[in-house]
Amino acid sequence: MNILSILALIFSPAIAALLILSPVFPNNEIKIRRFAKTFGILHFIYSMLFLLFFNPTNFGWSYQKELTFLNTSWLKTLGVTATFGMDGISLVFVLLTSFLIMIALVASKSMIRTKHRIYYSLVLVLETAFLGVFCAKDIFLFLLFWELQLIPIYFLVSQWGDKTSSYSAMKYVVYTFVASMFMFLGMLVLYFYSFSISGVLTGDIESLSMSESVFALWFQAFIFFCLLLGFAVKIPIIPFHTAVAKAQVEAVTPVSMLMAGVLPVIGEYGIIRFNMGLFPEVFNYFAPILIIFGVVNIIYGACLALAQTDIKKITAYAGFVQTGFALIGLGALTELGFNGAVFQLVIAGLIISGLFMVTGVVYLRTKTREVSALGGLSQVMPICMCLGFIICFGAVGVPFTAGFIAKFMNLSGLILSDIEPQKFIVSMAVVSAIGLVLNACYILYLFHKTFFGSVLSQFKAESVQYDEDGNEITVVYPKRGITKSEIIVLSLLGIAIILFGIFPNALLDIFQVTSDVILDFMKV
Amino acid sequence: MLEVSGFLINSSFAMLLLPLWVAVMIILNAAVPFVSSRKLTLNLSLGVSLIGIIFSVCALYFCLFSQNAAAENNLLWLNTGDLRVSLGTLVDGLSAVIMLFFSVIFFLVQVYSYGYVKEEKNFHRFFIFLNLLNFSLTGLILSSNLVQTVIFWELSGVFVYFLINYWYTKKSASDAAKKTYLINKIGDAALLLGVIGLIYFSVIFSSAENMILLSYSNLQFTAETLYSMVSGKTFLIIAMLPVFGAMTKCAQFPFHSWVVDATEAPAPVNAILQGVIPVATGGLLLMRLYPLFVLSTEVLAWLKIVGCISALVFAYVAMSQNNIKKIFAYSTASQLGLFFVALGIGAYTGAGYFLISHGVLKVLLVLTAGVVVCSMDNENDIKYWGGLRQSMPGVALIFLLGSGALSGLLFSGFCANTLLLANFYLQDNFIWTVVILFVFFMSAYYLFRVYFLVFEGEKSKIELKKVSNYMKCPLCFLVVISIAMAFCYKKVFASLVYFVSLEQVSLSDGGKVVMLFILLCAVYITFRLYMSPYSKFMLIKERVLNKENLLYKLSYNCFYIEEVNKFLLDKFLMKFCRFVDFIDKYIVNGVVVILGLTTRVFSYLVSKLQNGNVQSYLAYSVFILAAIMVVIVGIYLLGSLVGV
Amino acid sequence: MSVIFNIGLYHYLILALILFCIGLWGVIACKDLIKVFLCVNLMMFSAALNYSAYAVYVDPEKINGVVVAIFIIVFGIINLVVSAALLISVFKYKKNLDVEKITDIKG
Amino acid sequence: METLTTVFFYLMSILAISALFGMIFSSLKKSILIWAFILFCALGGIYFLLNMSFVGAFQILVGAAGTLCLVAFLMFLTPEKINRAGVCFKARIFISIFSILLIFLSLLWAIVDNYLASVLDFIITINKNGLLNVVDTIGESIIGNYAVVFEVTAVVILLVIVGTAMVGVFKRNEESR
Repeated sequence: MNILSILALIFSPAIAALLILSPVFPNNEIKIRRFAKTFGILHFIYSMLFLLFFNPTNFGWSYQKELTFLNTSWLKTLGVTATFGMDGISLVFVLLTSFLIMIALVASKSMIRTKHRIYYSLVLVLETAFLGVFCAKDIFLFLLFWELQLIPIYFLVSQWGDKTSSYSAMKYVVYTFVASMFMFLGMLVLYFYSFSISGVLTGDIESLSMSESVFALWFQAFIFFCLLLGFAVKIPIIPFHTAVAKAQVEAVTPVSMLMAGVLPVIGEYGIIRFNMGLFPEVFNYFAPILIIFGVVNIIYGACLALAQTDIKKITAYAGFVQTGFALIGLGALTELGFNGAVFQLVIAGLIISGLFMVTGVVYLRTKTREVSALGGLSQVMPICMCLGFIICFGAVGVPFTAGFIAKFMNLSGLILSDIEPQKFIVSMAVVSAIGLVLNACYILYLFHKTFFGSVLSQFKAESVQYDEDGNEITVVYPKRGITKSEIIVLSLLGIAIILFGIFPNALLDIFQVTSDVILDFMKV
Repeated sequence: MLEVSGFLINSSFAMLLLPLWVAVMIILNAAVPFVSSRKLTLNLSLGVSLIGIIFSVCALYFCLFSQNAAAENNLLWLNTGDLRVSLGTLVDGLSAVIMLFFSVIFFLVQVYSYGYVKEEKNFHRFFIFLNLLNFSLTGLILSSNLVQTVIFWELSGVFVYFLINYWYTKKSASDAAKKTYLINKIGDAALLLGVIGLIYFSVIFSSAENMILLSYSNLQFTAETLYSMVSGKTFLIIAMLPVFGAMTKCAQFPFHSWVVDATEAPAPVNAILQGVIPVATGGLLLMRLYPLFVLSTEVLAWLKIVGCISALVFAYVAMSQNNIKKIFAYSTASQLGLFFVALGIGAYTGAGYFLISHGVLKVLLVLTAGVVVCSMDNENDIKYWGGLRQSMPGVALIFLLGSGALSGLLFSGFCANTLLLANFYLQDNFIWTVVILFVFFMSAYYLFRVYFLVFEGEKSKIELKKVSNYMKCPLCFLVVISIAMAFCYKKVFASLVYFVSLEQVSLSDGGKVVMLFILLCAVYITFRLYMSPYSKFMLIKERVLNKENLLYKLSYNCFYIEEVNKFLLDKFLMKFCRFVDFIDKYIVNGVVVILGLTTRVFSYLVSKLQNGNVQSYLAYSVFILAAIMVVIVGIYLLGSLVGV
Repeated sequence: MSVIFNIGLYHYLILALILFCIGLWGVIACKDLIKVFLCVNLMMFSAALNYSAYAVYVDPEKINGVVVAIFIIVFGIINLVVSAALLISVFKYKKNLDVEKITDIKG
Repeated sequence: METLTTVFFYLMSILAISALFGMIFSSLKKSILIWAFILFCALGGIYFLLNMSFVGAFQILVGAAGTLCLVAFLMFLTPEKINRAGVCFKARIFISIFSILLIFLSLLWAIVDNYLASVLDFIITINKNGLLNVVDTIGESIIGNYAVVFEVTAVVILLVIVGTAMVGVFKRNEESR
């Protein structure tokens, strides 16, 4: 058990990144790529070990460990400690992050052509930031890792994306940063106010959650909304989505996979950990707002996706729809809905990054994202289509893919909710069922426009040519217009989606006890 | 025998998973490039269907002679929160009958398919998806609770989508597949909502571990409990949502267009879509949930209205179509409308018999049409056909028997039609009786119209292709099945599929004679119109069957429903989506952009203050200092004024 | 009248305040850099006066006003000396000492 | 003595405030003279009045003599004939006059309203408890009886003079800009 150090889990990617950046490391792109890929796989295996030794009936924090400096805690005078730990929900998300980073590193092979050294180290630093958020037990530690994400994301989006991506990267970072300032404000107010009541300066989440009930209700609501704003931009909840959508569309494929796969999870993790864990009373009061946000995400996102002609944009909006279902589950405040939300988040991460991978593969070959310029690709890249269809039907929510279970759980969790009036809940359920149909509409529209119909003349060539920096390079793709690494990525995602669709309890059992604890706390 | 069948039924999970295993086997078979054998694929699939037939015969035997009429096996699958979903099998009379029908038809369709796609490049894919469809439909037929029904219901939709999409390079085929899936998705969503509603009451009702209201085995109890527990409106909604699901799968009035468009699919798929899918999905669900519907007169009325509209409208539309596949598609919608009406009127057993009989005969007709179309080099328009009886007498005979049976003159179709008529007639429903007779008349008209146009008259100039025997043999078997069905109504069917509170009735001989007379009238009129140049009929033909005639135009263009749908989709939904997109681009995003611009303008103004003169900077700071001072003094003075 | 004629702490404070404000105004308004620095000096001296007055009137034992006043005066002079050096180099570079014309730090 | 003190105080005050004219004069020479003699002498007088004769003397010496010498040097080193105009009048000047008046008034109000006195009392009470012996503590602990203070000051001044000389004498490297 001693080999399972949570500090090693979190910080080893950063150390690997430093190693890649250090002058000792050979400046050879193949070596860098192989090193990063191997590291990603080893890291995933290591995090699987954490699952292996995890006791799912333990309702507290597991693997808890404090990082100390010179034998004192991090900011001792401020009561801020660098303590990491995992409960069931964190563990699930850590596994998801590790898996998606591994996938993204494998997928980078065909997508990334320049500046390998910096690219791979930035992705690994990003992994540290993600993992830190999930494992932080202290609000300021959480905030530190939360803001740390912005730096790699800014460079990843701006340096390897489209022509206008530096603008959208800037927009994303500024937008997110402004929102997280509100979050910071909320956290500071919480921190000092709890100090004024309990007399102990502490940033520890558990001790903060104990002192909340003495706050005035309006005061709790103020902090609640400050925090919610910060999380809403990350998820994103609909009125705050523009910058996120643009950045996801214009980033290079592995980066958009990570952004669409992990960032919503981080946002909703924040809602679970802080809004639910710290303000149960207020959350009970404002849960309908969350449901409304979820439904708006579903319907509005689906309508937006239907109106788009850019395949990557459709995919980005599809992500909003998926997270909308998770929001509904969270707002329902039932055990079923909560479990469904966590399940949906994990699955949405897999599905949306899969969809981004498919569109990315298509975009790489065809150099266009307009649906009107695509068509009949099924004959040029049949394997991509086959694997894409698994993911596509996962997104639609076909039974025996995980998408169905998640949506089913969320909807039935919503119906079971105790929120009054009953009519509101029922109408929300009906509207989100309509959203299910619209969801199927745009995803099938995307796939039909891209893959079916007669093949366009420019795609008929045996090997697909494409240029980069003005140089004409002919790349003969070994088999059916898709490389081996891309097949691996897509099939891993597909396998995961089907696996959790057939054995949902394999995933649910990890965090059910934790969610019970959180919901019990909500009822107090 | 009973023990053997009992053992088989208890191992029905294996039955469920067998097609899945075969699908995997076929994938492996197809993946090995040089060894892969088409015969092996066929034999595997046929073997599965054969086992299915044996299983269902045993189940039938079991249900007929065993003491406890139902056998249930359950396996807890999803267990979270208040939700306990189990997958399982329930073998009772209804599922045994439909399972037998399904496996026999599926066996024959697979034989036919082998002949149909023998030469295709993607042969294996076709059989993979056929087996997967087999899996999903088996799961659906044997499902023991509503959640399982939802799961396999949606799954069957997916595999149907892939089967219609078999020729995916053809745009019309892939569009039809998309349309089919999306329209069925509406029904899926409705059914899902209904089931979720039931889950709610299930949780409210019992704190026990199992979801008691969802299980089929105690549906009678569920219906009564629910009826006593909830208000009439809620009960209506919960009962209505599955009806919507069934309406999409059975191609009823607003949701019919998929079955018409799906005629782009290969003929065996078409046969499955029109013959098997409505029986195994929509029809089965309606008959399963009948205890729920019986309690609410509104639901029954709704069934009647929807069925009546569909039956009349689509029979009328089918009368003027020229595409043979479309005629059968509209015919399917119309006949299933009759099934809906029959359920609405309370003829439970008769409706079930009618449904299955229609399934068999429709498969027969569609497959026969497939043979003809294949031999005519994929020409669908019956205008270009004619006089095929000379070149393929056997097929012509089968088609004649099939259309005679479907219109109600022969075999199982006769039995089914008399059963329906008896229920209508004996319940003193004069208007309904007239309506149903009118529908019978129209069906006879359009079926024999096809026969006369295709097989009689002048011989067409199109050169005929040879059709493989794999495609012809199943047709004979289907005729035999139809004949056999006519004899086993009372002994087998009526004792297995019945509803306790509804008594079974049969038509008197006089009624039968009236019905036959009307049908023969229809055949005579058709014969006169299309076969003999009798002057008066020709006059009518010129008057009525004129392209300019409004009645004809309505019929030919299917009452312009498709156009209205298109208008709604293009003008309403897409406009709405574009409007949302506009809002998103210019208002939601605009606010963000404006905020950014404001910051820029402000920073520009502030940077103007930065004029490089040190004294100006000092002046600003002094000004700010003064402002702070004034504020402090103001606060102090205010405090002293208030008296703190 | 006795308030006006009995010289006390407040008189010194007000005098220092007036001098401070004059200095402030001079710093902002003078065009010549030499005068600007003289005005800065004046502000410092007024502060010294303020401090000395407090020292004398409030707590002469504890707060040793003399030392602080001398400190301030000395540093004021140092300020002046340094600024003189800077002014000379600025003059060498710019060829004038008009504040309005030295705008190198313009944003 | 009361009246004598009063008269002396007001005399010195008027002298000091009249240094305002020093700024307005366009001629640097005149303003410097007024500044050095009137202002610093007046200030020195006030220090005498406060019984701090040493500081007063120091002020007069340093202020009047030192400043005069420095400014005279400056005048010679920066021979600018034209446009030594005293004060410029621009919008910012009026704003700053307004601000300064506000500051003046509010501080005056603070002094007259005993607001400062109450703050002062507070400081004194703290001071008596030995919490805030700022100058004492610093002086005693670091320098000890202020003896070294003057040494330090002297060294600092020396350094400054040397630095000033270096800045003034060495030519600025024009290419570096």
